[in-house]
Amino acid sequence: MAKPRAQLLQGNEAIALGALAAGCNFFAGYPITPASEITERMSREMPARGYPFIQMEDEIASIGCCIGGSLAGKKVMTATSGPGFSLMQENLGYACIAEVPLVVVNVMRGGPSTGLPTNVAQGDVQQARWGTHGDHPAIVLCPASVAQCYELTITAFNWAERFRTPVVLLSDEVVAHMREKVVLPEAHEVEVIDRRQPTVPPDWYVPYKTDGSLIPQLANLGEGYRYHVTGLVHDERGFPTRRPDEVEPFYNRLFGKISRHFADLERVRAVQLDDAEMVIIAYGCTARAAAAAVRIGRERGLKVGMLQLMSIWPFPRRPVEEALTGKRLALVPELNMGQISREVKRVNDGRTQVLRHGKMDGSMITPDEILGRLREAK
Amino acid sequence: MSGKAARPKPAQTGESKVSFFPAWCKRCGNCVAFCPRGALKRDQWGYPVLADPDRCTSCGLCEMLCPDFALSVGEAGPKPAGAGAPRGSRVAPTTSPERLAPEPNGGEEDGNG
Amino acid sequence: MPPVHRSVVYDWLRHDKKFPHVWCPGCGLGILLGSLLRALVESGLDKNQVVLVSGIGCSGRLPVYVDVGSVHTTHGRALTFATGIKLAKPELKVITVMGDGDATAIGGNHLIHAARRNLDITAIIVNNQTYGMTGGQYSPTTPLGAKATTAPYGHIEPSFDISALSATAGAAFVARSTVYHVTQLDQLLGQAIAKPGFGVVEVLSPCHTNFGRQNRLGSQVDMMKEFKRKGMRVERWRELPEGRRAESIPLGVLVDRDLPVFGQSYDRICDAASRRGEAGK
Amino acid sequence: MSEKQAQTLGRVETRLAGSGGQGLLLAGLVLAEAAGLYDGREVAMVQSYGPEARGGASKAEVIISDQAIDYPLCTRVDLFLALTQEAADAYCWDLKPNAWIIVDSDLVSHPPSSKAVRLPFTAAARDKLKKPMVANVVALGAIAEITGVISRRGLEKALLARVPAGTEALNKKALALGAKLARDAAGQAPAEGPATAHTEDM
Repeated sequence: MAKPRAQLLQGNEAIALGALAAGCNFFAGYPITPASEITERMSREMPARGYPFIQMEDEIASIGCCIGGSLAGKKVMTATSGPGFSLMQENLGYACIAEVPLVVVNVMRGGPSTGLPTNVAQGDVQQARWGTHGDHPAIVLCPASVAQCYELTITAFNWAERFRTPVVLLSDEVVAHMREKVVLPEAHEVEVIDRRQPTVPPDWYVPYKTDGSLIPQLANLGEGYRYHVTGLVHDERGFPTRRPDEVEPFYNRLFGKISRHFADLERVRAVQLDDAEMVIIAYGCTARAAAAAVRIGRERGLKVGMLQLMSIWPFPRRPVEEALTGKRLALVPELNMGQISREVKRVNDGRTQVLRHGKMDGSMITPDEILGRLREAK
Repeated sequence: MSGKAARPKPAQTGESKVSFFPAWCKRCGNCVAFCPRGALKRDQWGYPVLADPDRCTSCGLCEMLCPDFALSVGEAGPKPAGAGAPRGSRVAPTTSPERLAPEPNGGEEDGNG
Repeated sequence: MPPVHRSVVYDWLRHDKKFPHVWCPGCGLGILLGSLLRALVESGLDKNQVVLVSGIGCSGRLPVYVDVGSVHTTHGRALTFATGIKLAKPELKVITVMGDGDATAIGGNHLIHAARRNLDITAIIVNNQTYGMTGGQYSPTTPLGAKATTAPYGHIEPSFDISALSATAGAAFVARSTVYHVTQLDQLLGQAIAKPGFGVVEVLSPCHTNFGRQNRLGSQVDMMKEFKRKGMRVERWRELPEGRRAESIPLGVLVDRDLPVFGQSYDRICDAASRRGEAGK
Repeated sequence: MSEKQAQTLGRVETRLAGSGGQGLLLAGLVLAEAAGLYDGREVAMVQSYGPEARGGASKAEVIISDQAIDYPLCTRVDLFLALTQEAADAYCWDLKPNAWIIVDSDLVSHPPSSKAVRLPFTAAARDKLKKPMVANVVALGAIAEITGVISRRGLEKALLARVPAGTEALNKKALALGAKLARDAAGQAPAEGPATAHTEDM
């Protein structure tokens, strides 16, 4: 019997498979609901390929281990949920400032603290942006289906490698545990980007000196290029500096390497937006309810469409502005007290009326709730 | 004390068993305090000098206890490029501490100038 | 006389990093740095084979002066980064340099698990009994009764014995020395570097600037003379009557045992997993 | 059954409920794979997650459709299987008025509707197959027979791909037994369910 190419996959499994497809060859993690399936799957897959897998003593150690692995040239990932993501924040900042490619999966559950370990929430959206201290760029992706778990994990790796920065994949409990039928692409159909390596001999090498791309070509540890990596603000040679004339250009480059590519970093999906009078802006599992609300609403004659945000940070300002323009109403349903609706209101700039629909009871927003909210607002 | 100030610094002689790199020296006094033979003394500024070269056995303890790599003992060791070069330049010119340190006898940092 | 001359350390110093270094005059970290470099040269390692990893604190600034791949990580996490580097490139010699607060307070969890896991990493723990860089607050190794900026009335917590802690947690090699006993330190570092598995070298070092000043212990010379007075080879120390042991500090190799090394165990798992994968095809 | 499959299937929401350890997660997986991988439908499945590994009410929900599935959870259940009274009580609040309701006749004394099909899954598995743990598979056989949402052939393929080697014969028998239970019962009370094409009951 020929094995069908389609598979029934869980969101968490799709993240593990997406990572492998993207070239992930190093995994360190710590068990936590609802992200453990990723770590479990990797514990089976990695040794079979001869790649390092390790379960560390906590999440701080997991991300530290991943940064070490990445500095030594591996494509690394760790996976966690809210409490573990909180623990990782310091080293996430380290990866930002030292420009270490890294993929962190955070499967959101109810918080704060231990919160609702087995229930869904979307409360880590702002933490993923501002969780580590100090100002820094952030790239955050948010899947709403099993297929997107796979695709966006690959995107996360590609962006982490290309921009030499940590990328957060913000999944949630529903998407993580949901199983869907998916047909995964063949390996040769997957575009994989690897980090650039130095093009000069070791003696000429200045680790943080960049060309027009603003992205340094950091050598892998142990390959003949001996340089210093630090979490202190550093000069082009990688050595700590406090000189304002070196510190300021450093921060400018750190932001610039992301901000000049904002357009590349937008991932959105529009559903029946062209003739819509009302737009629902949603992400993660809530986008599924929003899509159902569009389907049911259209059956009832409501001109409603949806914009799903697959990239949350940098906030996809331009597509959101376009989606808001000319609409009578915008609704932002989310499983928190308004973490993205705040952003939508910020970019709305008087275009239309933006309503939020927050839910904080550990369950998903239903299509009926969204439709009810639209009906109220009409 | 005043007599020692006039004493030529050993690094300048080209003969001494101990080379001093004053630009790196923080005058902590380890070398003087722990010399088993009491061969080193502090000058008026606190920098070490080989006061009694005859007592020095080139044991190297001062070098090992110097936290600042500010002195070097003995004839052994690699003789890289510039083998006839003055003492203190035994290491390759590209990695020599002198490249960064001021001239031992010239600059104001010498403290003896 | 060692076969390589002491002055080779200059070859291993990183000269595009400006000397003199950041540490206070007389700080033992400089002595340790020299000792470590001599041990590395003695081991016959190439600069490209060595990676130095440090945490935060005075000790965290050590790797930047060495012309090898060097990583200055976050406070307490040096061993986690080192674990990642070692797993990714097992052929590298990974050495961490941590302080007492770095390794046993904020990083205590990582230390005991690294020891238990027995990955081939050398951990140098510089014990100056205080948080020097932040101004002399009490650390897990501050002695009972000592003064600290956060213990103005005297320290009331018992202190950790770093070597005993590491040994109990499962390190394959544990040794202790001081920056005064520098020839011994050279040897112990060399042994730890050569030892497969997790090796801990506890290095007692004076912080006269903060710990010494607050506790009226004099200059670093006075504190090092105290090391000289108290330090005793562990073999001799073990022969002391129980009641007199507290007066001396046992120095030397405290533990040296052969234990399964993580990397080798993991390689076996990989072989088994890939065989099973092939069998399933 | 075969003509039903030729039709386009609208959104069918199925919920399999019981007690942890009754194998409902496996039943849900098999149902989803049968519909998704062998019958060519779109499927989405979620399961209840709680701290307890055994006991307590647990459920698996499978949405089956020929269109892309937007909302992955049940909102109005078309097909409800309950293997314990606790599960029947806990998870019956959102059944469609004309939903298929299938319960274990011995373990569910008060089904949520008098129209429920009551079949002795656990007793039959125990008495006829001497393996009470295949009650979940017996129930799947009955579901295929009663509803036609999934094909018996797809179900069998999906099941055999999932179960441990050596238990294939037992599981095939269990499927057949479920189908037979359903056929026998059909003579007494015809089961009615929702039309397979999607209707939005407003």
